[in-house]
Formats: sequence, C-alpha cells, structure tokens
Amino acid sequence: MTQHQNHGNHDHGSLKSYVIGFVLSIVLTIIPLVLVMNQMLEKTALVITILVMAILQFVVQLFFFMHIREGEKPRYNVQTLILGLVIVFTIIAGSIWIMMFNKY
Amino acid sequence: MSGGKMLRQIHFWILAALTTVLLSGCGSEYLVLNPKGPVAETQYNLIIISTILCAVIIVPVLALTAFIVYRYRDKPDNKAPYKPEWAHNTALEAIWWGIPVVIIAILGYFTVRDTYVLKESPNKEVAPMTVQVTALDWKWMFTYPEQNIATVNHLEIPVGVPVHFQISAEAPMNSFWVPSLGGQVYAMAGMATELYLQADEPGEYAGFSSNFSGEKFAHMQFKVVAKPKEEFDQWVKEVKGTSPAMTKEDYNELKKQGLSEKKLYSAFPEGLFEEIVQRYSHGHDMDHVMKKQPAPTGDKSKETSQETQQSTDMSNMHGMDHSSMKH
Amino acid sequence: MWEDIKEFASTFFVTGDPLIYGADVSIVLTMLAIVFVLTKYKKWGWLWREWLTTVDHKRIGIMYLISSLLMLFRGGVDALLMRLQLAFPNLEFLHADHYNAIFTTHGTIMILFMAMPMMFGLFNMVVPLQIGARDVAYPFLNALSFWLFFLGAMLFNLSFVIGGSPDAGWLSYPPLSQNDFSPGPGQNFWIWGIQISGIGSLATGINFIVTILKMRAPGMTLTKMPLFSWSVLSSSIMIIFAFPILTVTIALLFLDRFAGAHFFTMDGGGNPMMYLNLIWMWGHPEVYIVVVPAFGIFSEVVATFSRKRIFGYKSMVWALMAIAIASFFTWAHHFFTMGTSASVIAFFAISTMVIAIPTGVKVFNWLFTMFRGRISFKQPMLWTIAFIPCFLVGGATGVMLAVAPADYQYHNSYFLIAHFHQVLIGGVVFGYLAGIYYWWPKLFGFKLDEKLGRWGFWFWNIGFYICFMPQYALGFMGMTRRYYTYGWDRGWEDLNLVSTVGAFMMGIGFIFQVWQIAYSIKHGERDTTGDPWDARTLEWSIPSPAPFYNFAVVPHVKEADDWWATKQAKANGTYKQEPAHLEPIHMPKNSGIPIIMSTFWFLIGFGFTFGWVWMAVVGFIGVAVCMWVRSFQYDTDYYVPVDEVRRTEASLGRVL
Amino acid sequence: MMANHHDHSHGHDHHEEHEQLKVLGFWIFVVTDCILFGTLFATYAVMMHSFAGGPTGKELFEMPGIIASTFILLTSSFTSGLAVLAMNKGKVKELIGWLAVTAVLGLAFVVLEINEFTHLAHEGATIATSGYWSAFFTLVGTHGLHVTIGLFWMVALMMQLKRRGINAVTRRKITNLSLYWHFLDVVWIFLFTVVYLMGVM
Ligand code: HEA
Ligand code: HEA
Ligand SMILES: [Cu+2]
Repeated sequence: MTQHQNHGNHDHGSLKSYVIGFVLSIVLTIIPLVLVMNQMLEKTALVITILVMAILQFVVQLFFFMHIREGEKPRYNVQTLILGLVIVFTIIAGSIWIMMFNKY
Repeated sequence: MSGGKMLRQIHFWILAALTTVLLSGCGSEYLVLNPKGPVAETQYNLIIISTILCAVIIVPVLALTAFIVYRYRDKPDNKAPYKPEWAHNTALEAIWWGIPVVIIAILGYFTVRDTYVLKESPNKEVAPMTVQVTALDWKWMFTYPEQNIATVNHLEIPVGVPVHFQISAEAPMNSFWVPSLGGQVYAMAGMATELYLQADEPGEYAGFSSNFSGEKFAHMQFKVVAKPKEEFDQWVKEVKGTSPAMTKEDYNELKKQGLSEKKLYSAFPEGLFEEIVQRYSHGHDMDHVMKKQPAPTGDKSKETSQETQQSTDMSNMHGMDHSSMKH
Repeated sequence: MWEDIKEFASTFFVTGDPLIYGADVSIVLTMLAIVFVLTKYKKWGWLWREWLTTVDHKRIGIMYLISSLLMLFRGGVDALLMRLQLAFPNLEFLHADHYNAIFTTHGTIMILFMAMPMMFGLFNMVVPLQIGARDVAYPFLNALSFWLFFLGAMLFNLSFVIGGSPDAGWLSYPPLSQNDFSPGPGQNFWIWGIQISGIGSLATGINFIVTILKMRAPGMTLTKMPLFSWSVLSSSIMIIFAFPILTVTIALLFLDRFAGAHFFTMDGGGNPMMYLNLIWMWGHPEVYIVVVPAFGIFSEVVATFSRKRIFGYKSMVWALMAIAIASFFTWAHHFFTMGTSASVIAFFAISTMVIAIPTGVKVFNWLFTMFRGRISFKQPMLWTIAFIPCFLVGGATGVMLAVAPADYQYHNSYFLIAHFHQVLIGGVVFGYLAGIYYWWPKLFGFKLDEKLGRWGFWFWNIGFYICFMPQYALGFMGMTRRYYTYGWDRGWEDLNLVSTVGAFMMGIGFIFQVWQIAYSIKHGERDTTGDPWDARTLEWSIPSPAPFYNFAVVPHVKEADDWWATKQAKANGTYKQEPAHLEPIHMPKNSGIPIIMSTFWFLIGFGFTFGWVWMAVVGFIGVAVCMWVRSFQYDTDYYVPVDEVRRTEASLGRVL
Repeated sequence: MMANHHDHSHGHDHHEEHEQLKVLGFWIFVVTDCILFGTLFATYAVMMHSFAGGPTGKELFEMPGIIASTFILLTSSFTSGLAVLAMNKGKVKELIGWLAVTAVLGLAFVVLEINEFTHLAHEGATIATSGYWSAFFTLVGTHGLHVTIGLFWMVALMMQLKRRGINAVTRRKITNLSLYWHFLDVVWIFLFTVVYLMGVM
C-alpha cells in the first residue's frame, strides 16, 4: 500500500490491517456485552470469558494498531512490554492473594 | 598501611563484636534466646538452624576473603601467581551457583515446615484457651471470653495451656509481641489475627507493642504472668470477686488516647471484641477466626448477679453478624 | 489583621525548640551568604548559564553529588541525635514527638534523598563516558529529573522549619499517617516531597535504559559492556517497574488525606493493609535499586585494582538481571507478621532466600577476580574490601530474617535495624564512596587525598561495627525499633551506649571526608594523564576532567575492557593508530525550562501541603505551560565546530 | 545500538536516529503507565466489596452511556491509526483531518465521563463514600485524565503540523501520540470489562 516511504521507515500498517483490527475489536466488545447483559453463563464462566475477550482485544490492538511485530531489532520494546505485563500480573494477582486474610 | 594489617583489624572487630553477642547470649535479658514455651522454642531452633546454615557458608567465605586479600596484595616480592587474563572457570562457577542452592533448599524446608506448624496450636493434647487482645491508643486490653473477665496492660495465663489469641485494634496498627513465649503478629483495626502461645514455666514475661503507633508508643508495654492452672483459676475468681465490671462507658473511656495503669475487670460487655472488629471491617471474611470461638463472648453468664444488667443493653447491638459467630 | 498574621505565623513556622531556632538562623545566614557572594562577584549569570540550565550529564552528576552529600550530613545529624537520645535510659534530650520526626526524616532522607541522588550522580558522571557516548539519550529530561529531585528534596526538608515534620515512620503506614492521627502538614510534606522527586527518578530510569541500549559506541555489544553500565541497566529496569507503584500508592494516601477517600482509612471500607502491600511492592525493589549500582562499582574497582580481568563476566550479568527480576517477587517478607495465610508466607520466604544465590555468585566472582591478581590498596579498593565482610554478614542476617517463623521474633526489633544498616551502609554507602573516590579524578581532575581518606575510612569502618553489632543483640533482648526511650529495667543500657559511641565514630569519619575534599581541592594530586588508576574502561581514555562533549572522536570498541586492551597493544607495539577524523559534534542546548517547571511542581506540592488549592492550581498551570512551550521548541541542539573541538583538546594536552 | 560509524556530519541522519531513540523511550514510558494502571486495578480488585453500607456499582451504573463511550473510544483508536496512515503517505491535510476526528471523539468520551460522574455524585457516590467508590473514581478518573491530556497534546501537534508539515520530529511525535491513544483504548477495554461488566453482573 504505502510505498511512499522516506528515510526507509518500516511499513506502519496498512488500511487493511486497521480495518480488520477495528472490526475484530468491535466484535470482541459486543460478545461480552451481550453475554453479560443477558446473564448467559454461570458466574465464574462468565467472568473468565469476558476477561479472555478483553485480553484478546488487547492482542488485536497490539498487532493491528500498534504494529508490535514491526520496528528495528533487537526488539527492546517487546521485551519491556512482556516484562511489564509480568509485573502487572504479579501486582494484581499478588495483591489479591495476599489480601485474602485468615484463610489457608 | 598494608593490606594484611588492615584485614586483621577488620577481622578482629567482627570477631570481637560477634563474640560479645554470642557469649552474652546466655544472659537472661536475651529474651528471644531464652524461650519459655513451645512456640518460642520452635522459633529459637529455627534461629539456631539458620545461623548455622548461614555460618557454614559465610565463615569460610570470610576466611577466603582474608586469605586472598593477603596473598595477592601488590608487593614487589610477592611470589603468588599473577594471571591477569584468567577470568573464567565453569567448574568453579557451577560450584558457587550450586552450594547456595543447596543451603537455601535446606533452610527453605525448615522454614516452610514451621510456617505451617505455627499456624496451629502448639499443643494438641490440651484444649486451647481463648484470649482476645485489643490494641488501643496506647494500651492493651485483654478480654477473656471463657472466664468473662477483662484486663488492661496485664495478662495472666495458665502454664501448659495453649492460648489462642484473637487480636484486633481500635487504634493505628500495633504488633503483639511476647518474646519469651513466641513471635509477634499485627493488631489491626477491622481484622482479627490469630496467634498461639503457650508458657511452659511460671514466670513474668515482658510484652511489647512492636509496631510504631504514635507519640506514647514506647510506653505501650504489658506484663504477662504465667502461673499454674489452679493459681490461674484462683486469680480469675479473685478478679471476679474484687474488681468492677467494665461497662460500655468504661470502654469508651479506655479507648481514648493516653496511657493507662494496669486494670482488672470482673466482666465486660457482651460481644465487645466482635463489635470492635466489625466496626471497621472492610469486607473480609472473619469466619475463620471467629468460628473457633466457643460462644459469643462476654458477659452472658448468670453467675454473678451484679453483671447481668449490663448484658441487656448489649443484646441489641447493631452492625454485628451474630449468626456467623455462633459456632 | 495583625492578629491574623500572628496566628498564621504561629502555626506556619515551627517554633519552641532551640534546635529549630538554630536551624532557622543557619538557613537564613547561609542563604544570605550565598546571595551576597553571588552578587558581589557578579556570578548570578554564570550560575544560571553554567549550572542551573545545564543539560550536560557531568554537571548534573556533580549537582546530584553535592546535594546528596548535604543530605548525608542532614540524615547523619539526625542519626546522631537519635543515638544521643538512646545512649542512656530515660533520657530527656528529645521528646517523643521530636524523636519520631527525626527517625522518619532520617530514614526518608537517607534512602530517597541521599542514596538515590548519589546513585543518580554516579549514573550521570559515569555511564555516558563508559559507553562512549556524548550525552544521555534525553539530556533535557535528565536536567528535569535532577530539578524535580532537588525541589522535592527541598520541599521535604522545609518541613523542619515550616509546618512541622512528618513523624509516622519512613514509609508512613496508615492509619497512623491519616488525618485522624497525623493532622497537619507534616505527612503532606512527606507525600509531596517524595512524589515530586519520584517522578524525576522514573524519568531517569527511562533515560538510562535508552542510553545504555541505544547509545553505546560502535562495536560495544552488550556482552562487551562494562559491568557498571550493566548494573545501571539492571537498576533502571527496577526503577521503571517499581516507581509507578510508589506514585500510585502515595497518591492514594494523599487522596485519603485530602479528598476524604477511603483507601487506607480505618473506617469507610478502607484497608490499611493494602497500603503495606503496595508500598513494599515498591519498597523492596527500591533497596535493590540502590544496592545494585554499588555492585557495579565494586566490579569495576576490583578489576582495576587487582589489575586483572573481572572473573565470570557472564555470571555477573546473569546475576544482575536475576536480582532485578526476583526483587519483584519478595515484597511480602516485610509483613510476614500480618497474619496472612501460611502459603503466602511460605512462598515469599522462599522467594526472598533465593535472592541470596545470585548475590552470592557476585561475591564469589569478586573474590576470584582478586585471586591471582595484584591488589593495590588505593581508597576505592579499601572501601570495596571493607564492603565484602560487612555485606556478607548483613546479607546472612537478611536470610535469617527471611526465615518467616523466626522473623516473627526479629520483626521491628533492633535486629532488623542492624540488618538493614549493615547492607545499606556496608553495601550502598561503602559502594558509592568507592565509586566517588574512583571517578573523582575523571570529574574534577585531581585525586582525593589518601591520608585523610584513610582516617575517614577507619573511623567509618570501626565505628560501623561498634554501632551496629550490638544492635543485633539488642534485638534479641526485645528492644523494639522506634522507641524514643527505654527504662533501666531491661538491661539495654550498656549496648545502647556502645552503639552510640560507634555512631559518633562514623560521624568523625564523615568529618575527615569533608576535610579531605576541602584539602584536596587545593593540594590533591592533579591527574594529567586522564588515567590515574591504570584502569580498563573507556572513560579513562579521555582527558580529566572530561571535555563537555566527552569524546572528540567516538571510539570503536573491539573488545571488553577496550581501553586496557589498547594500552596493552601500545605497550607491545601492536597498536595501530587510526587517523583521527574530526567532525562537528552534535550537542543539546541548555534550557531553563527544567528548573522553572520543577519550581512549579514545588508550588503544587507546597500548595497541597497546606491545603492552598489556588497555589496548586497555579503550579499545575505553570507545569502545563512549560510543557506546551517545550513542545513547540524545535531549535534544541547545535553543532560544535571542528575548530573548537581541536582547540579544546589542545588545551587539555591532546593533539589530534 | 547506534550504528553510526559512517557519516554523521549529515545533521539529517542524526536527527532521524535521535527521533528513533525517542520512540523507544516513549514506549518504555507507556509500559510504566501500564504498571500505574495495574496498581490501580489491583487496588480496585481488593476494594471490590468494600461498600461500607453505601451504594454498589450495580445499583448506580447506567450502561447505555458506558457502552456509547466504549464504542466512541474504540472508533477514535481506529481514526488515530488512519491519521498515521495519512502521515506515512505524506498527506498533511488528511493527517490533521483524522487527528481532528480523533480529538472530537476523545472529547465526546470525556464529556460522557464527566456526565457519568455527576450522575453518580447525584446518587450519592463520591470518592469519599466508601473504599469501593474511592477505588472506582480513582481508576476511571485517572484514565479520563490521561485522555484529557492526550487531547491537549493532539491540539498542540495539529498546530505544529500546520506550521512545519511532516518532518522527522513531527513524525516521531505523531507516532508516539497514536501509540498513547491505542494504549488508552486498551486500558479502557479492561476498565469496561472489570469495572462495568463485572460490576453489573
Ligand atoms: C540495600 C539494602 C538491602 C539489601 C541489599 C537487603 C538484602 C536482603 N534483605 Fe533486607 N532490608 C532492607 C534493606 C536491604 N536488604 C531494609 C531497608 C529493610 C527494612 C525496612 C524497614 O522495615 O524499615 C530490610 C528488611 C528485610 C526483611 C524484613 C524483615 C522484617 O521486617 O521483619 C527481610 C526478610 O526477609 C530482609 C531480607 C533480606 C535478604 C534475604 C536479603 C538478601 O538480598 C541478602 C543476600 C546476600 C547474602 C546472603 C550474602 C552473600 C551471599 C552468599 C555468600 C551466598 C551464600 C549465602 C547463603 C546461602 C546464606 N530484609
Ligand atoms: C542509606 C540509608 C541509611 C544510612 C546511611 C543510615 C545511617 C545511620 N543510621 Fe539509620 N536508618 C535508615 C537508613 C539509613 N541509616 C532507615 C531507612 C531507618 C528506618 C527509619 C524508620 O524507622 O522509619 C533508619 C533508622 C535508624 C535507627 C533506628 C531508629 C529507631 O527505630 O528508633 C538508628 C538507631 O540507631 C539509626 C542509626 C544510624 C546511624 C548511627 C547511621 C550512621 O551511619 C550515620 C553516620 C553519621 C554521619 C554521616 C553524620 C555526620 C555528621 C556530623 C559529623 C556532624 C555532627 C554535628 C552535629 C551532631 C551537630 N538509623
Ligand atoms: Cu525487602
């Protein structure tokens, strides 16, 4: 699509990828919405499903909008992101785990 | 100054300091090193084990340091080998990744084992007695749900009986610590933490608040008296006979900021402790601690007639979920 | 009107204590003296152009260094006051509230306003030189970081004379730090002082990560990078992940105090334990943030003064990274006694002990660097050698603390105090001092006097053991931290007195060091070679003090310890001089925005501290305007012409 | 690594490299922002049931507004992507146009959020109501604040583009801005899921 590149920049996405990303994220928003508004699943299953949808949507944004695959090597940005996500997970899961008091 | 001389001095001081600590370690003022009950005993053993395990590696490394620094000092006549490019040796490096792993594994085993052990009563033969501890600004209130008495800054317990402490606060966070009997646990508003302690020898033990809680924190200490079961029962009777009962007003007075003398009460408002916990509860499930309790606490016994009148105005306390505490 | 002003002044200014009057007077006098000297010698313009607006990493480093030494003095005086009060039982030298304020400021200042800036000072003074870069990745941001730190620290220190000091411990646990128990501005000073400087720290972390990853001289692959730079990378990684947590945590505490929120309050569903949980998620990595660069310094110093390549370079790098990551999984060891479940406690006990493994690897590698080397006992090396036994013992007591059930006995006792001073002083302070002695000639062009330095060294060292070894014993006796006094009945008096003596010996050591600096400015041995220690890394290949553009020609690195290799090659005649090809050098322009913007941050902090929202609003607008203006600036750099480079080099004795 | 052994007398090349550097720095900043939100999410998770007798989210949330703002933000993420496409094609006008659309959508989002907050305050839920509401307002409010700051930034960039067109510096700034905007969208998705969807379940 975008042949017109000065300075030999990488190809920062194409219209197609943006449109696919957009459609996917809309779909991934509507599914949990419908599930929740109509209480279609049992509670735990529902929570898990909508969290998975959110994560999928994050992945979609990463690949189709933020172009995580592109860019120069080594991919310091990807490494930082992964480490950051690990820490975020630790913060959230750790807090919940620790703050459940008085239980074995 | 030469390196050797310097090192000898460093070593002299470290050793001097360590010996002071260790030699005097037997002195009775070293509360932690003179355990008077099974919990403190367990912890004492862990302290010894961990000291030894650490020493096993630290002492040789200290010696090695001294040796290397002495041997390879830059002296014109030093005949020790000099290999400026020698910078890698897989076997050696494997050793020093490996040895600490082993030590940590052993230490970890003991740690985990005792962590679980100390969550339980240290003595399975004898049924534990419950004492509720409330940290106030800057004093400790103890309520005995089974005996239905209460004390301030003074705790008496029977020897040989595990005591199940339920600990909360109506003040900034404190920590309940009786080093001779065992380690501490935090006292926090809106939560009930637990701690088992047991005294094996009669005696008087020092109790501390070890979490900073403001101006008069340094004086927030209490005394623990452990005595044989019969004497303890005798003491309970005495308190019941001679001391006033604690009223709601007394409690409100007590919780105001300030220090307090030792105090004894022949009774306390029913469910006082639970009420204190519930007042600040932040959505935590307290069942686990509460259900170990024999019965709703406080003055519901009809033995001493003068106390009954107080229990009536306690019965319609709001904000309490009695059902969750019934068993 | 007059009455109002009097009323206001009596709450605004802290009064009632000779110490504070003394401080007031000395602050005013110092200020007047500075203003007088600057005016008399017409130095205002110079100060502004050369220092306040500089974006040169070396100057910023020097400013960090000076501020941190001042803070070491303030924190040290606090320590000595505490030790005086504790020297004898029932002493009435300090009241409880003074004592509480003093240990709070001591801890906060030592870690956040002494250790952190000293560390950033070393980052700045060394990293670009060591990796062959002309500056850091974002020089403007670097200046901003410094000024944010500086004004945050000033805000915090102001609490001593205005409004009242914080007094709820260096980590201000709620509910004690909430309005109910700590009304007044003291806690707000704590919150905003740390918040403002914390933003600066975060920016520094980002800055150095990018600098190290992206600005190394050609040929310097990561595996050829000096270990100090590696340690800075490791520390910066921890900074970028830990500091946002701090920012949020104290912002929430502030919302509790200011907006009546219920995060950590006793009532309203607040949960003070959540604060402990969050603050230690930052607090634990924080102590490794400050110690890891010290590890890097030791690695450089040990290799240089053993005249030998560092042993086990790869292990060292792995260990640094392992420490950085693992430090995020141990935070709960600070509240083993909170009554959480056994599985939580067991997990965090093990994860804590695991840190001993990579740390131990580093110790062994240092030892084996000295092994078969030739050790010369210059000042940097002295501090390094003193560090090893001190840190070993301190680390071992750390492992003992990690044994959770035993920690129920140590927690909050003087055993803990002894542990962390041993790692903080033996590790961090000794390490940074080693670094300062080591790189001082590169920054200032002269060495610090050996003889005075040795006096300082011995006083610090012997004083240290006398001060802190007895504290382990006091812990076993049940002496709890943060006691402003104790009675005769406990048997604590002897050891406390000994400890106080040791503290004063460290104070004397510090005085020797101040003397040493003053003396060496005049009499110190000048460094004309640029390489006074016969060292190994790139920073020693350029003249001392380094010119503002660092490298006239960016070096091409061929191996680890490139400068050492070059010297070797020159010595045995295999060195091929490549023709120096000078080019105009691209440099950033100075900017006044960092200091102005930070001043507005100061206003925000000051305004919120006293609840003067209007002032905070002014501050916010000021910050926004500064950012806006900066965004529109495109003319932010310039080229140094070849002629000027040639002239500068010639004046430094180098012919190109 | 700075692979600039060759000519750096060309200021041009140097600029390009420097700008590349700034993209990495900004990316790292975004990751730190992730941690910031993660901490707020953790707080929210722990305070999820701390209503202290006050209103719950389920009682007060009005989903239509929330759903609307979700789609608005999603769309704006898409349009900011289109802006980058326009930039890559070198079309300044188109670029500014898409930025303007994005800004308008962002503004609508902020207005809806302010609306929601006033509604909640009317119903008696403010930051001082209970632990739950403190966590709610801080989490959602911090996101809103980020969006607002993004709007100012966008305006500043549109002005700069007008004045200077597309060059290495503005290119880098737009890249960073769109990164930031996508990131805010991602954060919102999690907010929407955890706070609102799970709140009304
Ligand atoms: C620079 C600062 C620094 C450093 C490096 C450390 C290092 C360590 N710390 Fe320390 N710590 C603090 C600063 C530091 N600490 C502070 C400030 C506090 C208190 C804060 C407060 O409450 O105010 C604290 C508190 C603290 C606690 C909480 C105690 C309590 O509150 O009750 C614990 C518990 O686990 C702990 C453990 C450790 C461990 C295991 C290490 C390890 O990293 C040590 C590892 C090093 C070694 C072990 C030596 C070398 C290793 C070998 C030679 C290998 C072989 C050794 C063995 C197998 C034993 N520390
Ligand atoms: C890097 C961190 C660091 C450093 C270097 C130090 C250095 C010292 N610390 Fe500190 N300390 C902490 C971090 C640090 N500390 C922290 C985090 C706490 C916990 C706070 C809390 O509980 O909240 C603490 C707490 C603490 C306590 C416990 C207080 C209590 O709980 O009641 C004590 C007590 O002995 C103490 C002592 C000392 C001493 C003697 C030094 C010595 O090394 C100081 C050496 C002295 C100097 C460098 C002074 C030089 C000045 C002069 C020579 C001038 C003399 C002039 C006059 C007296 C007017 N510190
Ligand atoms: Cu820690």
